[in-house]
Amino acid sequence: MAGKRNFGFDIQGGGRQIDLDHADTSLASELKDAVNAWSACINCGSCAATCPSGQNGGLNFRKLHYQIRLELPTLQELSTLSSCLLCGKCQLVCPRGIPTRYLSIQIMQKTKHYVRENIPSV
Amino acid sequence: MKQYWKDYQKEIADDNYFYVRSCIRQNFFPGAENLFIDILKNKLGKTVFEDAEHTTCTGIGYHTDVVPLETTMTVIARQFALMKEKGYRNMIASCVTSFGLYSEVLDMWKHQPELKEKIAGYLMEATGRTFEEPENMVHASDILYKYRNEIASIAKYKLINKTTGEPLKVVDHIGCHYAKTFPERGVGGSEFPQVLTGLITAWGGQTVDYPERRHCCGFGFRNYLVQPNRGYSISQSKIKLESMKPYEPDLIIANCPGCSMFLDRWQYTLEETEGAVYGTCGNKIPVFTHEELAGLVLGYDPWEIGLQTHQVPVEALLDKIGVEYNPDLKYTDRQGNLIGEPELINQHVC
Amino acid sequence: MLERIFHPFDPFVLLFTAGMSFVGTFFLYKVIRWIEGLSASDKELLTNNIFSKKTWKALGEVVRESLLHKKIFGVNVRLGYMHMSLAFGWFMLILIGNIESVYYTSRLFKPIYVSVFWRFFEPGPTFPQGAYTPGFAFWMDLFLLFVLSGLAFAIYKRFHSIRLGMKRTTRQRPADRIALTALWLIFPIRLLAESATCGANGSGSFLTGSLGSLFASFINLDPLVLPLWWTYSFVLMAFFFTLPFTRYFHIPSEPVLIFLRKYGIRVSKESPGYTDLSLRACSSCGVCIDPCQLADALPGRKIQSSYFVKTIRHNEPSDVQWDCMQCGRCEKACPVGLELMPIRQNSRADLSFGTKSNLIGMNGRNGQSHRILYFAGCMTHLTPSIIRSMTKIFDQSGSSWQFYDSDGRACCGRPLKLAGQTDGANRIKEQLQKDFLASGAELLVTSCPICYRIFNEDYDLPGIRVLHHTQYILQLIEWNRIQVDQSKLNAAYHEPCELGRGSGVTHEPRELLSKLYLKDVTPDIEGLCCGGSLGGPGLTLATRRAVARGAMNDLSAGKPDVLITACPLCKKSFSPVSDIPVMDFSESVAQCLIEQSVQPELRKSTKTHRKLPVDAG
Amino acid sequence: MLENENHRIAVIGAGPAGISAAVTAAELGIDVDWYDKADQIGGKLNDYYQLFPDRTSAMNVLQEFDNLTGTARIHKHFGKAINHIEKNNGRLVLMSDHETVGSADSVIVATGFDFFDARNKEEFGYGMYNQVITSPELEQKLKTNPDSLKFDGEAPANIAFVHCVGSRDQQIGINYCSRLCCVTGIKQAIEMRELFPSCRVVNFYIDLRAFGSGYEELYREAQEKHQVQFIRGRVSEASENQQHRIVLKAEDTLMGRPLKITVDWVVLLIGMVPSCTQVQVADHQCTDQETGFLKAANAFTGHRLDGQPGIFMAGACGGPMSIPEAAASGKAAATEALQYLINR
Repeated sequence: MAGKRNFGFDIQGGGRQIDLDHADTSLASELKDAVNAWSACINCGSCAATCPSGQNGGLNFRKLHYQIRLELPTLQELSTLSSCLLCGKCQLVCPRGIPTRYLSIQIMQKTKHYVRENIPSV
Repeated sequence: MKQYWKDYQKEIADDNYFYVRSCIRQNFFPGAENLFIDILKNKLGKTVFEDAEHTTCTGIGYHTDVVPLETTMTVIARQFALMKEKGYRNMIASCVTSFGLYSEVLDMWKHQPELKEKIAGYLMEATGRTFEEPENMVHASDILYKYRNEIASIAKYKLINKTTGEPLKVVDHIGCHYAKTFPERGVGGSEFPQVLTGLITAWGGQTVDYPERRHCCGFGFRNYLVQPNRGYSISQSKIKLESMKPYEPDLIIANCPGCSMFLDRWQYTLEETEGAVYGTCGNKIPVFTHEELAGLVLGYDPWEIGLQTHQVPVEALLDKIGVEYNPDLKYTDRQGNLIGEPELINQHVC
Repeated sequence: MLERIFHPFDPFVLLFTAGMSFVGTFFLYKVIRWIEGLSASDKELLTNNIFSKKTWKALGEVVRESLLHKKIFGVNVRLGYMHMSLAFGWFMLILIGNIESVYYTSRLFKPIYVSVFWRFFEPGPTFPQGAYTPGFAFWMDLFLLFVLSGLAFAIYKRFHSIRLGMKRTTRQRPADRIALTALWLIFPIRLLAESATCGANGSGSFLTGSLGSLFASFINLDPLVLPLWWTYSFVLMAFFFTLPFTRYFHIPSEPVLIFLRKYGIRVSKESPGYTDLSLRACSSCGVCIDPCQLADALPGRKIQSSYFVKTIRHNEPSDVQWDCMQCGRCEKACPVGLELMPIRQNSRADLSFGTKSNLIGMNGRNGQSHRILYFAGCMTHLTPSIIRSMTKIFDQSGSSWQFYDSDGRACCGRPLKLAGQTDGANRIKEQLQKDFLASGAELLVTSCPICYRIFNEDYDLPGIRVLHHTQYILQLIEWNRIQVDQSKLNAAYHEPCELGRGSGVTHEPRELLSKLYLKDVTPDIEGLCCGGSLGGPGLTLATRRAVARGAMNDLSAGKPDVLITACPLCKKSFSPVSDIPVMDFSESVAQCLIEQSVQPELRKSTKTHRKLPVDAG
Repeated sequence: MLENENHRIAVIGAGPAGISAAVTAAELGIDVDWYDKADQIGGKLNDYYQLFPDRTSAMNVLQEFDNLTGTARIHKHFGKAINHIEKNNGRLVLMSDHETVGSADSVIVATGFDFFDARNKEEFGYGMYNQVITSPELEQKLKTNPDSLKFDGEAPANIAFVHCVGSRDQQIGINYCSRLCCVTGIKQAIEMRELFPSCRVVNFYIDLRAFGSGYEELYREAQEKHQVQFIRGRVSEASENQQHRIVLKAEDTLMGRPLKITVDWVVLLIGMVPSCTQVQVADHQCTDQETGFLKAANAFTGHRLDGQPGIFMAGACGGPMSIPEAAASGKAAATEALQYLINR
């Protein structure tokens, strides 16, 4: 019957493409209400640069919260936020004065159930 | 299509052609090249010379790093030498990759004359021949584009749906080596090439501009030749077919042997692996080359010009246009004995 | 038999009795719930201490605070008087009323209403006879007047609170307002009722008597007596019925809090009962609003503790949960002494993202053990001059030291705790504790008060003394291990909240300042927050700058040439808003350090107290 | 001021630069012959709706300019395009298609710029797809007919702005940055967000250059107040889908991943190119080889054209320039012309 034969190579669909028409940006709009200054982010990377967890934990804070503006990150990507120490250094260096520490807390809070159910031992 | 693609007009010779064949086109669609010569000679009254000694342009080898550039250039110089010896000035390349390669070589010689001298030296040393650059070097589809109206005037059929009277929706796919490498060497440039759409509109069809129109067909030498990459090749075709599906095209035509083959063959594989079918009501979309389309319109017998070798069965389309054909003779040779039926035909006719 | 027990009786007393018994049972029920809600360890504290000296001390505090409201006098004398008069005055009315009624009926056990309405039942002339010998009526009138004077202040405060030392007062909830009006009506109506009775019978003392005869002179009081006592009983009932659901439940619950606190019980997640008790004990008097620096920076937003306690107590959703800077100024000012900071921290629900910080490695340790371990703190890496100065000071003092978080990847865990992430903070604590103890250091010096506080409060570091670098530098100077020449400038000291209020280190920095600068022009006010606090993540940059500017011009009252602080975060918060240099202690010490040959570190041997050279190791 | 009063300056071009040059020269007491190919003053200012950074209305600015030009010393000769200047014995002769139109002692060329023809960037489909327009066209629609910005009669759901179209692009031989398309894109993004509050506006940029005073604040306002989304990555391809919406392909270089979005409008922020009616001066080539804009002899010291005593340039004919800059350079050129006339 047609379908499900394997010729030794797999077929990729959209793959790594971000499809902005259908991407889920619900988390982004929630965060925008909570932290309005966040939209002024220009992705300069100061936060990620000074982040202690960034240097050896798996967390790239800039890329993560920027990604949220485009699409809902995967569980694996979101769980990198678990190594955030909330130390607040990123907030001190942000040239746009965005309360990044609060942003991190809000991301954790708003994805708490989503992450806890799926990653038991975060 | 608005007109400013007219800024890209190329000069196409009108007779005395020196035809160089493609090394893979006749493997995939055996009738195509003979059909092209036949149309030129018998339908358009042109003189077409095909030199028995001419060889492959080594394009496939060159693009997969098997053949070094200088060897390719010497082989191409030999082709030009043959042409000069036979007294012809206008060359037609049957394959788009050859056309791209000839253009590239001529372009390199233009910018590095010393390279041309070196190749001339190699040729003399190897074959004792000297060569001259052709006055006019075009692709086979350019010729059909040039005489598309003459063909239309003597055409037996039109690309019109016999029952509904609607022009058939035809998707054109241009080989990348035709217009993308050297836009000014393609009719209409690289963004909105007209060489195939010209044929479609001239012969009564309706062109389709779908979002992934310029996307690669999946041929890409390194894609399909190397087994691990074959997944990329079929994925490109899938993206294209998915993008054209909403337009419900009746036919796809392409001017490069690779594109026509893969857009045709991969439809079978996609159905087998993913159950995806892109034509209307379960049919797949037939894929023709420009010569086959011309032959069809001019009334050649479909089995005569080798349409039965296509992966996607063509009967549904032939019925749509109203082409007479004898279904029983599909797999018989001239003497009428069976030449073997392909193992799997899943054909839905609605 | 019933009449005997309920003699004397009049139907109107039923209202008061119903109210009183309702409050009594409700309060009893709550006390049981509070005690049940204590953690096992807290229950033990209770049982061990209930019969100890602490109970007497607690009783003393109840009198000092619940009745006399001594702490409020600290805020403002008039405000103190108002509270004292209402509380102590009412208490005395009840006490003397009881004595009077017992004296007359010579029955110790009688219905509770008797003493309250005694004047109605026994309108008779004052006893003992004699125009001016003060009888019970006199004392009752005196304390009634005392309460009424407090009431006058309360009403006056409603319109000119500034006169009572409060720029802002709490905007009360509707239920509180009802209870308030009931409370305000009780005493005037009692005055009228008693005066009417006394007027009708020619009794009463200087207040009720004279007022009664005044009324009698122009109206016939007899028909008025009973209705007035009915209203009096009704108003009392109204107050008692609303009391448990309003701020006035503070009246019965504060003493319970005082006892439990005296026994050593503290707010913690494990003892929800004690937290609930603390919430009930809050009288939402509003004294905590003025000290809050956000009152000016975020006018109108109900962040202050008196509002915050309400939102948790009535578990209303609130978005200001993240706005408080946790600087502790309200906690310091709270007359009831509630632990406002832990309450707020515990309210920040654990986001259970469960920070798994795998990043703390012993990066500073190079095998040898050194006497001093220097933990700069993550924020200090954004003020490199502090690190450079501390290095200079350590080297100049010849101490055997080692820089634990030299590559800036360590964190003490307190920022997580401030955001309610207790398990994340604990995970870091375990790791750091292991590292510190393994380092063999005896002294842990840190430049950041936030780290200093958690090291002291939560970390368990047997054999290691934790010092903030101001304390350590002061010791170096006192031991003459380093010399500084005093600069000619005047300086003001900004006391970081976590160091001063948070950890009680107030003396050493001022001492060090006097050694470094000509004149210490620090204004004499409660420590101000710099606005940069990690405690208030929700604050926008603009708010933080506003707080910093407010604190800055308070601190520059004494026209300092330099502002000195002891925390990298405070330094970074003040620099953008200050036009005078903002320096950390370490920087100014390093600046005026007298270079000289490095003396070997002398170890004060514990046994012989003679100073022995330490093997530098 | 001048010994003989019959000195005359010719100003070619009536845009902001030309206006301020003519007005300044007149106020300095010299008679001005003022030429422009159009019939009224203002040049491109007539087609603008609101000007960055504070979005003052273009009509008001034009009105203010117009009020200045009422002096008697200015003689308008509008409607004819000067495209050639000849020198004969110290006088400069102005020619329009080889027909002499006038002469002057000194000439200020203020012929302005043209917008880049977006058709040359075929891959964006300008001229092929109706939903692909350029920033001046959007400005015109905002000014005269905002309703035409609806799509199928409703508010557009998605709008994309593409920065750097016809600037910083080796493919079309225009390597300079046109400086002002970024801030235009920010302004127009805000205007679209205000016109259609429910629509998502995305600006695709390479480097966002908001250098002028007030530009960065406008950028931040666009981000924070109007929620305009800025994505770093240049659109490489635009194709039309069945509903005639445009499917854009780009890479989000900050995510390092390819990106696709379907939009109702694509606004191409086209750059500035030298004006096609560039003035030729006698035998001398006084334009910059690389860019084609007029070239000053010494850009640091003044506006005199290279190798042409007495001929000065003002405004965007010398390179991409904002309106305030053009007006300022007009005044400078006029004073330089006066100095030239005095010292001659």
